[in-house]
Amino acid sequence: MSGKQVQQVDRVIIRFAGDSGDGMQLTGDRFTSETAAFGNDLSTLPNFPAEIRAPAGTLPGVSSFQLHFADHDIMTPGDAPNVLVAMNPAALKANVAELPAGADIIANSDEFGARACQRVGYSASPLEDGSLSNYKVTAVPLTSMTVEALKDFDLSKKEAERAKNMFALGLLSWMYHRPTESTLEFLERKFAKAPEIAKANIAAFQAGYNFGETTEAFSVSYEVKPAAMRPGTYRNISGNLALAYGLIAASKATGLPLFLGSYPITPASDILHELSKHKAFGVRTFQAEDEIAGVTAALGASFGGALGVTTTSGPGVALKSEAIGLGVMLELPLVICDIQRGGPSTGLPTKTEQADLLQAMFGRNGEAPVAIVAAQSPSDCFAAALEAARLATKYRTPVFVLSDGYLANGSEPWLLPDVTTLPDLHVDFATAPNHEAADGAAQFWPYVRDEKTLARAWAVPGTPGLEHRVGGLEKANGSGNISYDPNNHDLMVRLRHAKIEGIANDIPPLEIDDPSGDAAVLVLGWGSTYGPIGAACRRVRAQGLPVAQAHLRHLNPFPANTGEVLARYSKVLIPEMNLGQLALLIRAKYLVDAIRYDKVAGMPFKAAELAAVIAETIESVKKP
Amino acid sequence: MSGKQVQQVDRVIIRFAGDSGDGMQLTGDRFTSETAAFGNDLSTLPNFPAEIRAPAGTLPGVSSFQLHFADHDIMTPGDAPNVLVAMNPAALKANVAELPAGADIIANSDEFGARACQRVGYSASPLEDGSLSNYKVTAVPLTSMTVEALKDFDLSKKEAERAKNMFALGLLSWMYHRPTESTLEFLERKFAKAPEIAKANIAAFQAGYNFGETTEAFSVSYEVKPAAMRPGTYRNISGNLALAYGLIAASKATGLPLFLGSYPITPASDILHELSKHKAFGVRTFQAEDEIAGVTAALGASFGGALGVTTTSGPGVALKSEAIGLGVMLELPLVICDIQRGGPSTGLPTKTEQADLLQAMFGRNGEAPVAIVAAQSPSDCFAAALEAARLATKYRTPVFVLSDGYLANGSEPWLLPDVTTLPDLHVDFATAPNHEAADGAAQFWPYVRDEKTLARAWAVPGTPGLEHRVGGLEKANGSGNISYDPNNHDLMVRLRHAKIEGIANDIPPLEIDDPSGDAAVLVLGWGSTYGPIGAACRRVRAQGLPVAQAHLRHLNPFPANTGEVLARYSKVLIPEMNLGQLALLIRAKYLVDAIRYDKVAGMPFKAAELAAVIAETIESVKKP
Amino acid sequence: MSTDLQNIASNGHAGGANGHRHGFDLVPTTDAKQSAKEFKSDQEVRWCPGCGDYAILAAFQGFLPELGLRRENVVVISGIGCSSRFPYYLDTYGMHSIHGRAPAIATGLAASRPDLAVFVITGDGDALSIGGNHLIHALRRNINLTILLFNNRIYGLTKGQYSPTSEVGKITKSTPMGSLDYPFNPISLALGAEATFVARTIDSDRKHLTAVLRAATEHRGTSLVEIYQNCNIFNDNAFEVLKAPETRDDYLVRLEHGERITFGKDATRGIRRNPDGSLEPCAGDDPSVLVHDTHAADPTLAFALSRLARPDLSMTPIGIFRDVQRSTYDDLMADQLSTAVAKQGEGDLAALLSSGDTWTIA
Amino acid sequence: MSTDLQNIASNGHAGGANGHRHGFDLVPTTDAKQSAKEFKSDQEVRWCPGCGDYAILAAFQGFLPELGLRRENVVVISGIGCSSRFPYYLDTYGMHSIHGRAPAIATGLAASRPDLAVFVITGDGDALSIGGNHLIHALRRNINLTILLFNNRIYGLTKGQYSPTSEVGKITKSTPMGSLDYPFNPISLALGAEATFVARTIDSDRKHLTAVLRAATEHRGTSLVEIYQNCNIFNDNAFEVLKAPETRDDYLVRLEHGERITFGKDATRGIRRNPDGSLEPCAGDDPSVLVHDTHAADPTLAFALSRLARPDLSMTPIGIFRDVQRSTYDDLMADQLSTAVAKQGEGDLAALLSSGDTWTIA
Ligand SMILES: Cc1ncc(C[n+]2csc(CCOP(=O)(O)OP(=O)(O)O)c2C)c(N)n1
Ligand SMILES: Cc1ncc(C[n+]2csc(CCOP(=O)(O)OP(=O)(O)O)c2C)c(N)n1
Ligand code: SF4
Ligand code: SF4
Ligand SMILES: [Mg+2]
Ligand SMILES: [Mg+2]
Repeated sequence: MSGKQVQQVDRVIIRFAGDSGDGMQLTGDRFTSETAAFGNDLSTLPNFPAEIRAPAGTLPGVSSFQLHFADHDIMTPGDAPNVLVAMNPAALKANVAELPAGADIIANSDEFGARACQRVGYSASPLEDGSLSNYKVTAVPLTSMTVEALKDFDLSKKEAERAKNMFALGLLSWMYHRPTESTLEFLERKFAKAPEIAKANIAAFQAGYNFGETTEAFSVSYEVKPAAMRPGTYRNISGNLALAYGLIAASKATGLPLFLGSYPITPASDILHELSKHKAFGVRTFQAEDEIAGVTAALGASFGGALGVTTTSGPGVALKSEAIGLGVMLELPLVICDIQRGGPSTGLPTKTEQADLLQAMFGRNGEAPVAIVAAQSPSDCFAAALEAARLATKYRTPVFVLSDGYLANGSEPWLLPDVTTLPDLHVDFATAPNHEAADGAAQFWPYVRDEKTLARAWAVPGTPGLEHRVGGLEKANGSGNISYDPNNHDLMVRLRHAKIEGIANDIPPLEIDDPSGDAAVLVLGWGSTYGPIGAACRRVRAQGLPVAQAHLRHLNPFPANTGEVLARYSKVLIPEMNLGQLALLIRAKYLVDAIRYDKVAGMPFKAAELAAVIAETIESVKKP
Repeated sequence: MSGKQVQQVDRVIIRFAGDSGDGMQLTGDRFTSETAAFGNDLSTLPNFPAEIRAPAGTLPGVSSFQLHFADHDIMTPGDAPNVLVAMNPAALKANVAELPAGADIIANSDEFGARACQRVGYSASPLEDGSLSNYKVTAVPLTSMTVEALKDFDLSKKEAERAKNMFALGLLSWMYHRPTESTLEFLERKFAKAPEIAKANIAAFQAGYNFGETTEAFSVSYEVKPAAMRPGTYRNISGNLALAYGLIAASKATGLPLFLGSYPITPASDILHELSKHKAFGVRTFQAEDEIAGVTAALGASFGGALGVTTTSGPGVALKSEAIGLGVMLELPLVICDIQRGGPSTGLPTKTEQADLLQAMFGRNGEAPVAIVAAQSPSDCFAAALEAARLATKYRTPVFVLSDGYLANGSEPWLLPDVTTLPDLHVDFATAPNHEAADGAAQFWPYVRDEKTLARAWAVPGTPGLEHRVGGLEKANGSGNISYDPNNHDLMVRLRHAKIEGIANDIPPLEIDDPSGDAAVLVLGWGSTYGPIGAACRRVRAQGLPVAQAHLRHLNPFPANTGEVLARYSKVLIPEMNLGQLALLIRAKYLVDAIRYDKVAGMPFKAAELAAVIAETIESVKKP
Repeated sequence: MSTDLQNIASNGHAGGANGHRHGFDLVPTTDAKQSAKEFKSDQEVRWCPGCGDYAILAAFQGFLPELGLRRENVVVISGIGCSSRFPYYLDTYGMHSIHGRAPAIATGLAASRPDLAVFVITGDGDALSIGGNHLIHALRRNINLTILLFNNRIYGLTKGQYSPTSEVGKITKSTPMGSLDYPFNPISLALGAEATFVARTIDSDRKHLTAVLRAATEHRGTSLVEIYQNCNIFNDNAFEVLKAPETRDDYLVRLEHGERITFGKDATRGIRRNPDGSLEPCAGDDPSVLVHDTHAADPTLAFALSRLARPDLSMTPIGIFRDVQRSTYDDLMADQLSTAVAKQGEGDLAALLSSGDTWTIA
Repeated sequence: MSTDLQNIASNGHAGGANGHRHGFDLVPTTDAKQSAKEFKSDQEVRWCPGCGDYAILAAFQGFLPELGLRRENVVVISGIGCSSRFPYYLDTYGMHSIHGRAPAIATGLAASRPDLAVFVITGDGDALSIGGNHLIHALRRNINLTILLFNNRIYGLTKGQYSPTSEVGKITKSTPMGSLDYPFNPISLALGAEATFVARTIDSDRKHLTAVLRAATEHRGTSLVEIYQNCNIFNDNAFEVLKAPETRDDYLVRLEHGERITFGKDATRGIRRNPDGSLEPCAGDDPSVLVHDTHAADPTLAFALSRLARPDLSMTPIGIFRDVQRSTYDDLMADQLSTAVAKQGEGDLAALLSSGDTWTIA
């Protein structure tokens, strides 16, 4: 290590930004695993356009990756970056507004030619016209230095230039003392089939590292000590990957083969991609002709005794509504994963939002109750999927898993669970008649219910003697025959409702985090706002203001103690990335005058923003 | 008229019941128009199975038609029939349980053979075994007398027997002094192409009439004086017919050609059937390949400047959800008529329910607000359709019209509106640029809004200079260009919401009916419960108990004064044919502890049942 | 791309392990003698008296014992429509699902349960209107399903609107001035959608219906059987000329594999090919009368035959148009799963979770 | 049934008043000279550099002026996919709708606005996967639409899953062991769905693309144009053999109405019919080489041609497979409306409301 000054910092937020073609997501991923391997706590936020590769150098083409890492546990990818790596003028223009004064900007000066600057509306190069005087700007000719570093390789200029992201990664790795082994191994693995390319990328990476060490431009490097984390084995994991793993774990735990019926849609497609790799687990993935075929095929598989799952996003859920209603009537297990994105309609496909809660609750004809669980962080998607499968199979019902674009693509360290301690979710199929006919004959009635759970008997095809028919017309309770009897319909509507309500007795009570114990304000949330709300509460408490936090895993039904918890606080604040959907349900059910804080901007809340709102709320309570 | 005794009664409830093949619906319709022509107030309730014609003599095959008529204004088809006409044992078995003691039963004794009785579980003929001793039973050999009456006609026995419903109609027409001209004319019209059949039916009808006059079996006939009704010209009308007429009227009032994109579904199909007859009004009806094509074709027509409408029932709405979300994003007029039926899933297709309110509110991905209006009686469907078209065109938004199976097929007298006084709903299309570009060029921006209504500018293809593109991706406010800008998205989400909320200032305030003025309990309702709630309130008031009634035409947004109205009463009771869907919205919005009375039995409320609940509620308030 | 899959694709014949499987080879059978009665459920049949569905139900119940399958391994899935009430009347496993979706539901079931014999019951509206997309995708995937399409050329359950198979100009409740849509020819549509087995039969001809069911169930892959069915309430006698003893011989062209394509009493007339490839009637003894080949790899002959019928139903072919082997989606999926296990061993959850970069904190 | 409608149905040719209309006969034209530039919108094109969509856009913008239509009467409607961004780049009226529904939206528009030229832009996933049902119904109804299907045999916008036109065994993100579904042949599917105009062309061959667009827009009714389009990011060079100068002549079979069907440099090879009706290559001067007839009432020849291409793309026909006249849904609908007015007079609301039994209270 050079004799340069080393500065200790407790946390850093870096954002890599460039063209969709510059490989910023990959660069961010690599820096993330170096950081994970180093033992910092971390949280990431990828952000990319809906277009695949809008033309180079244009604003719509900018793709970015933000990483927050620290020597203590953190809950969000960070509000504003301390360091922006800008591969071209578009990347600078698109991101500079979010930088706090004094932030570091490392810009690829090779790309700041006049035309490139004008293309995004800079009359002159911002690196030179002083317009960035509020920031610490370091102009580095990343492209040419990369080409220079690779001149001995048998590569075209274009090919060589492509390695500039690795040069940048090397430079940043040096700046933050990242361990580089994992990246070197990765590059060898990735380009195993093209050793020359592998070598070139490694060379570029090392050139960047060495450049940092030698250049005058960087006088300091930074050290962020590892965070104290609970002992165990960790990996970094994104929400979609955790969700896919959770579904495979659920298949093991229930003993039911996993069948995924899905139609690709952003940001859910990666779950289909991941599950399609795991055929050795008996996982069947069916890329259907549309969302309706995806969910109905899953229902068909469930009828056959599989764990039927469908994955999609909001527009897909809309299309599946009718079929989910059939699932409610058939009373068969079905897990619907909704990776929410910006809406309505096509909306903002690559941005995050939580505006499908009420669709999940009510988006079907008639009284069609389903259970709903939500994931609160990327790694938590694993547990959420397991819980959904538990409820779906135990109660023979469709269950929603609500995730969102931020959880799907964001990542964090995950303490690997001990698979031997996974819950046993073994399902008992009906194997014998359960009813005696008038003439004493033994019969199987598909709608005979378990007294405790109200779940109906589930007999799968292939079981002798239990042949029966199910369908979407109203069923006589017990026999399951078609029934137009008014009282039976009223009974069945209430039974289906009671079955879902009954889940409240089968889930943990709502937990409150109120360190000081004397908070007057409760911040209630659900889903991916967990991190920002948590970080905000910490800040507020750090200011000496007491505040309580509670986060709902189950949105339908709510935990049994929810009403009683809410009653304890003089104000309940509900921040949501929608126009108050949870607030509506809470107000209707508990008649609590919950205060909404809504933002529907396609991005996660910033901790500072929420902290201010919470503080205000606390003040307003204090006032007589 | 014979010298028989004539008894005055103020109201009668008759139910005709027989096989699906016996023509009970036709019989009921005829008796209804005779009654309308006579000047009674009336209300009808057809009730038929989902099967087309289940085998004769079986319980699933029973079809019935109930008619309530009186010498005063009435609001419901009546709770329980005073008179049941049973064409066979199945018809008796299926309906007798609903008869009050002392009711008249007129049974077609020809059909009560041993096998027919056993087929529905009667060991012996109930007409003979005394099991009906609580009722006044008159056994009439309708079939054989009809055949006898037609013996001179050149008809097969089967053909002759088919006229037995006309014999029954004739008999009942005599019993209740109905004017018979309209029926005679009707039969001649209906069988114009088969004069022999026409004559035969008329002969059967008259034979029935004369039988009543001559037989000893009926010693009394009944007279129900005409009701005092507001002067004007009336017709009897069903909800689906009134809705179809309302849409045609809306087309005239807006000056926009009517385009219906629809896929047949019970109980909405008759609207498609009706509108397809009126091509002379420029009405285009498109029977689509499915519900999605129906609604999207309507949206396409709206884009072209038509009044785009789609008609369906709950399962169809579920399928249309995604496209309705597109309508929200495009901000184009779209009228969605949901004729609600028993759910969930296929449910009870021919029964009534009001369980799609929350689907209409929330059944889409993202924040996708739409306006919702509901019809409160069969004839009111006309006004509801007009209002929906007004809001859809003025605010450029999808609007739901909620009707249901009871309104759709039920009927009542309708005071014909003076078409010259219909509101002028003329729509102003954009005809000129509305924006000046930086370079001073005149441009058309599709998302420039009217300050008052927030409606966007609507330019239709064919308008020179206003070429523009719309779509489902988030739009920049004003220009309408694709925008991924976080703040723009937040703004647009709120603007779309505010636009719908703003409608509250453009609709009449919620009216309260509180004759005594000192009611402590308000009964709040929506949709087809209007009649039963109104009738129940009358009964309660007749007992000297004060009660207030309010009924919502607009479910989203609510009238501006709703909260203030609710606050005036110590208890608010909300009876619904669902599990409290309006109650949920009211509780969430106004934090009023509304009391629910839910029944989901596929049938309208009975006035007596509601009266009891209301009285109870009033008592509970009195208690200290 | 896996080359063996590719040549399956290219030669249109099943390769690989499953090449010569038949329809229900993987479904457990029983030695117990079965009768039609066992396949009747206790439910009261609720079709209109005289409906063609009764005959189809009787023929189907009569045919099932022939397969000798364990009753609990038979599943019948339908959509919505009069015809779709069918499963309620069969004492097997069954599902009366939602409108148009039966092929997709059956796909999920068949793909995950090779030990089941899966039938789909659908109508002309259910299969070709709202369900058209699922039908054509099931056909191209060639999932092991037997689809019975009850074609009465009308929407029965919704009381008589025209359907996608109704003739142009049809006066119905929704088309008082006549329908405008040019109808689908289900056979042509199926052939255009890469179907491997396509046949047509008639409700009233139990012998023929049964023979077609036999062939359809022997075929591995998706079998589409169009059944002309009479709706005596809303479209009575739509196929009368194909049924009436006086007319049927002249109107029906009975297709038999390997036989000359002739029709009319005593085969007085035959079918030959025009220079433009279309087919035309000729004398029965004309030497150019075509010989039918249901196994032809190229679907052109089958397609030409599907165009033969005239609007008045004269020269309506019945029987099997096409019956070729091609790998089925469900077999290929099963192969991939076993290949994966063979290559990687049974999935190990702990190993999966800890795949990728991990680090340990003591 | 209205007999004139019926013989339209039966002879497959347009009868009635509209028999001889062409594609946009009812669309107002302009005398002002138009250029491609006017049809370019101010929006930045956002496809990947090198995407085949650019070439198609340029060809389309270059072709539109030829039609001489008033720009404000041109409407372009798309679904969702990379290709469906197309309308944003055209300065006409346009809608970027939802996935798969463009044909249905366009149906509502075209049926109610005969004065508009309505184009549909769609992809292989948009049109054949989620939108398959709307496509085949539009084709059978023969509504006056021109549908451009950009077939890159992949899902582009969702980053590279296989599509309904992907070859079997395709390795993609969602099929790591290869795809299992047998692909649709869009031309065969369209012909099976009663299409009246079906053609295929290639993004890179602007001259051919333009000629096909010309014919498609002259045709009244639904024209389906399949355009082989390169997705250089997720399925690069899928059609390279049809484009590369060294290979294209041997791989492409160019269809021309009335011409002998030959291919290869100097037409050294030709296409003739086998006894079973399928087609096979032969010497270019073989007397039995077929002559192409796009107007043949019977679609069998067109169908046989659609089966000609081999999985390696050899013998891939491009050009117009079928182009026949049949009444269009929108024309027939307009006729019914005018007939109704002629018979009953303009609708009278007051009369309508008081139809049926009424009574008056003084
Ligand atoms: C989503 C949905 N749309 C519409 C309907 C109404 N519907 C029920 S069956 C049917 C068509 C029936 O026709 P077909 O499939 O030919 O069956 P058939 O009754 O003639 O046997 C329709 C439109 C429905 N049940 N669900
Ligand atoms: C209802 C719905 N489902 C899924 C998607 C995701 N999606 C967008 S485009 C697309 C397929 C695109 O493929 P293609 O139609 O071939 O167009 P290309 O991008 O290849 O041009 C999918 C699955 C969506 N936008 N909406
Ligand atoms: S309506 Fe027609 S198809 Fe339906 S049951 Fe009756 S006869 Fe059969
Ligand atoms: S992903 Fe493929 S189809 Fe989409 S824009 Fe890029 S190159 Fe074109
Ligand atoms: Mg039918
Ligand atoms: Mg594509």
